[in-house]
Amino acid sequence: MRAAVITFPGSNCDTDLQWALQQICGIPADLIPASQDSLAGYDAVFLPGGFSYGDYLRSGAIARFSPIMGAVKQFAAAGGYVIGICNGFQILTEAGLLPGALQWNTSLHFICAPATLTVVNTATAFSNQYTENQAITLPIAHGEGNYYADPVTLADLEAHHQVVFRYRENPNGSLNDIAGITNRAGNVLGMMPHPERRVEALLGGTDGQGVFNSLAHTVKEAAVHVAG
Amino acid sequence: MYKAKIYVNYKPSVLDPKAEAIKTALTRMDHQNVQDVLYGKYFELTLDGTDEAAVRDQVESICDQLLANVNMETYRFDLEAV
Amino acid sequence: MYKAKIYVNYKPSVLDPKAEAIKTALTRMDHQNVQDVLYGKYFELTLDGTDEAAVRDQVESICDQLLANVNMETYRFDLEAV
Amino acid sequence: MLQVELSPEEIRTAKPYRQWDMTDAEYARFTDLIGHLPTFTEVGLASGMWSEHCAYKYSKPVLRRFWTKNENVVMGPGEGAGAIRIGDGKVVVFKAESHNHPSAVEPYEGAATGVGGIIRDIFSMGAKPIAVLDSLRFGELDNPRTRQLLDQIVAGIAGYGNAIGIPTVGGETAFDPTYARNPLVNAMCVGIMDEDQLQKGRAAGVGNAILYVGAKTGRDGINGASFASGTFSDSEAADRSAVQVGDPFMEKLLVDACLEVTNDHQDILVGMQDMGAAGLVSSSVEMAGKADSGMQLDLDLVPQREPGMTPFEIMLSESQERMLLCVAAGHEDEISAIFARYGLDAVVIGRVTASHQYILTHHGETVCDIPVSSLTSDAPVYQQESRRPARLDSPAAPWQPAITDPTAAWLTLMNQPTIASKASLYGRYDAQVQTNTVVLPGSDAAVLRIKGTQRAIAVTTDSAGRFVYLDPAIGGQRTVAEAAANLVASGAAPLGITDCLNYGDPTKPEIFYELATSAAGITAATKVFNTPVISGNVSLYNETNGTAIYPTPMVGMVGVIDDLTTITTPAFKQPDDLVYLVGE
Ligand SMILES: Nc1ncnc2c1ncn2[C@@H]1O[C@H](COP(=O)(O)OP(=O)(O)O)[C@@H](O)[C@H]1O
Repeated sequence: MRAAVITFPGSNCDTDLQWALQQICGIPADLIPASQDSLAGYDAVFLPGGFSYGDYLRSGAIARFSPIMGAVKQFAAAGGYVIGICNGFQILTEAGLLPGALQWNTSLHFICAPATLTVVNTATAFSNQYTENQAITLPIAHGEGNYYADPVTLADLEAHHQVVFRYRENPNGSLNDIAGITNRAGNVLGMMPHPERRVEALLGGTDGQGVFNSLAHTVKEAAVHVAG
Repeated sequence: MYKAKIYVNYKPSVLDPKAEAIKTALTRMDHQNVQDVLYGKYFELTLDGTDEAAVRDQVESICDQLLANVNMETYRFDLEAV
Repeated sequence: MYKAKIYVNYKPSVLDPKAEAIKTALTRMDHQNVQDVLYGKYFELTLDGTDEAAVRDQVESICDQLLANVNMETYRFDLEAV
Repeated sequence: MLQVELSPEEIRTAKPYRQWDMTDAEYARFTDLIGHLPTFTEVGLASGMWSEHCAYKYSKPVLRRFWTKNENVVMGPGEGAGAIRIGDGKVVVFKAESHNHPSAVEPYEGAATGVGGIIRDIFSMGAKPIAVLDSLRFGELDNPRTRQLLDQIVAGIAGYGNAIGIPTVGGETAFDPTYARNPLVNAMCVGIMDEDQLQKGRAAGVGNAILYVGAKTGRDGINGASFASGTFSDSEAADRSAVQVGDPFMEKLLVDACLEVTNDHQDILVGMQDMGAAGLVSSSVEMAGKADSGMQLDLDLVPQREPGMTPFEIMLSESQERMLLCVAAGHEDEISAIFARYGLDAVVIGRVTASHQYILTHHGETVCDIPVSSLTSDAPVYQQESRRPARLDSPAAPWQPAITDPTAAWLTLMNQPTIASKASLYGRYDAQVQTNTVVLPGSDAAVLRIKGTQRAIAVTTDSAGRFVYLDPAIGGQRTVAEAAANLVASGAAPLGITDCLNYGDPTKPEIFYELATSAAGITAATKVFNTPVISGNVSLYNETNGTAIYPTPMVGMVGVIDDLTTITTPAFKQPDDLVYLVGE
């Protein structure tokens, strides 16, 4: 598996993601500037956390117009795996690759804290290495992580088991305690917590590895099927 | 040349934590007679152009694509020649 | 009952990185004819009251103390009976 | 701000420099140094460069006595930041800075731009910023204005640090009525780099280009340096002309681009400095001064946000997120191209010259032609009178607490904002971005691993204003000792310190005594702990209506842990472990 990590101007978790993928999980990962417009040769694309273009209008609102986003859309449409973490999640909703929107935390404060999540769906490309209803702890670090979708969209998400992670104690006001969702097809994941910050025991734990290892596992299985 | 005055607000069904916070603060500051607070964004764009209909379409698409997130916000604007 | 429509903007001499970012984005999105972007806040307050002058004073003080940061922002408002 | 520029003759009689805190004697000294009656621009530049903020004219005699060198110090005070070896060929680069006055006037932007400024000091050395710490002092929280200050100052630090992607890993917060009108906002930034990449802020080599990079210059914060060197009074509470707005997005691009230049283009980069207090004039003239060069700048080339700015305004503007580079002649385009990739403007605004003159032209006219040294090394330094405050000779009898109900007493203590957990504040800082933070805020010191090595550094900020007020010498020692204890408790060996000296008006003999005596205490302690002072900053005139804050030196200390497995944390680990009380 080979991963692309997109660097938008203002991204600040891009190198953290690359480190977690490459140094810790053994997944080769390249940093791709948002000015580029091709993603040929990659098995998965990561949109990292940070403040793309300063997040000055709304988080992710300007980033979605970067040249690379055309490629990301094509990549997703062709069934490629796309993961948006924190600001990456916000960009994916702004770009229409995931439903809903991320609003200001109800406290109106940026929150940096560990959050305990329940893995509510392990039948996804991003969570198959976790066990059903496993409690995992991942850090959150965001001001706008309060997930909102209109009632119809929300019901639809639930009906199709698109919620992957839920907060055990809702930190930010997210509807249905949502911390991470996929698209209907299941190849695009958005999550506010930072798995890349929780892959080393030295930094407090390894619960985040499951996201990366699940994906590596999925890609490997797919390759075996193709080869077989 | 045209000036567009654009208002972007949360949809009424969306709870706006910032507006709530302002209302709470006003109540604490003894402005109990404030019944309702709406907190939106206001933009003024100055656009080159001579064809009002074309500029209107352009502003519409700028609002729709960039200035508002139509999942949770609505917008309206006035356009005037300047 | 009155409705106050309040506009809060940066003073002209204060750098507004947000407006700059929006302008740059518009240029990249092929809206080169956008000459100028102003990005402000817009509030609507609904206030109980019968004495227009008193409500006007109240809105003035709400703007000055809470809604605008007079170090860097200016505000204006319209008041109408509703 | 004066709109009409007076002629040199008119300046001599109307004395407009007085409103910029320049005295008649200083004006006369400056006139002598430059050999002619100064123009409006020239005297304006002198007022900025000769302010305490830039020239340290009152504090220099004190700072000179700091202990600044040992075998590990690679760069001591005088550059953007100091640097000290940690092993593996790496140095840690750090400095602290105060933004007290701007934060009192406009708390969010004041604190945010304080963080932005100290970060620029670090990457201007070529170091990658890896951590920010703060040190905050407020009045008691029963005052709504204080609550608002606290909320907005914390929001400003968070707003800047979080966005730029440098973790805010530690700090300290305390409350005391003495700071009610003069909150203290000190920020420290720590960076890491290879020793052989260290960069200096100098403009050498005749013909080399002076490159301006980053945000455009506006009328924000004009002559903020002399503003920062003034006191507050009730009548001036609305002094609001010096507000600057921070743009962390721009700064993030600047960090990345400048580090690319320093890492990959050492050969053609001659020097680099950020534009801080007294903006363009201080950065450019200091770069010339350090290299003993002359410089000529064409102000029409300076990117400007507003039309009609005067030379005075252009040179003394404190617009944020700007850097000045000296680049080898002929390589200007190479460097500009790098910045262009980050979406940043880089413009040649002048050249290094053979003379020792500092020459500015504007609209084809020479508006300043004075020796570089008149603004730098020849700035005045005053030996202040020092007088021991009477209170020190008649201390109150020691207070003996009578505790009848220990539970209630304990709860009362824990209820004190100064003692209580600060999690509600530091929880708003992203403390983990860059994934190096091994020990998070809430401990004695923060610990950050250095990727690619087995080492970590530990960092802390400490101050103890009340102690210093009660006994300046011991208070100074204690401040250093507390920082050292915090590091040792984390498993680190202390390496060195930076400081922010927050005091009242130094022209008052009692205040100067506090400053000099507590600094001597710091010096004594730094020798004991082998932690030289490698950088620092002074904030004087922290007074309201003639009353000064407690003398509050803040110490930021950095230590090294050679082996990641020996990091220690404060929490008790297991039942039945023994608890020792060590010391006297
Ligand atoms: N303003 C702050 N910013 C970041 N961290 C802070 C801040 N205030 C306190 N902390 C964290 O909480 C710990 C305890 O804070 P405090 O009680 O103020 O200081 P100390 O116990 O060091 O005297 C600090 O060591 C630091 O990790």
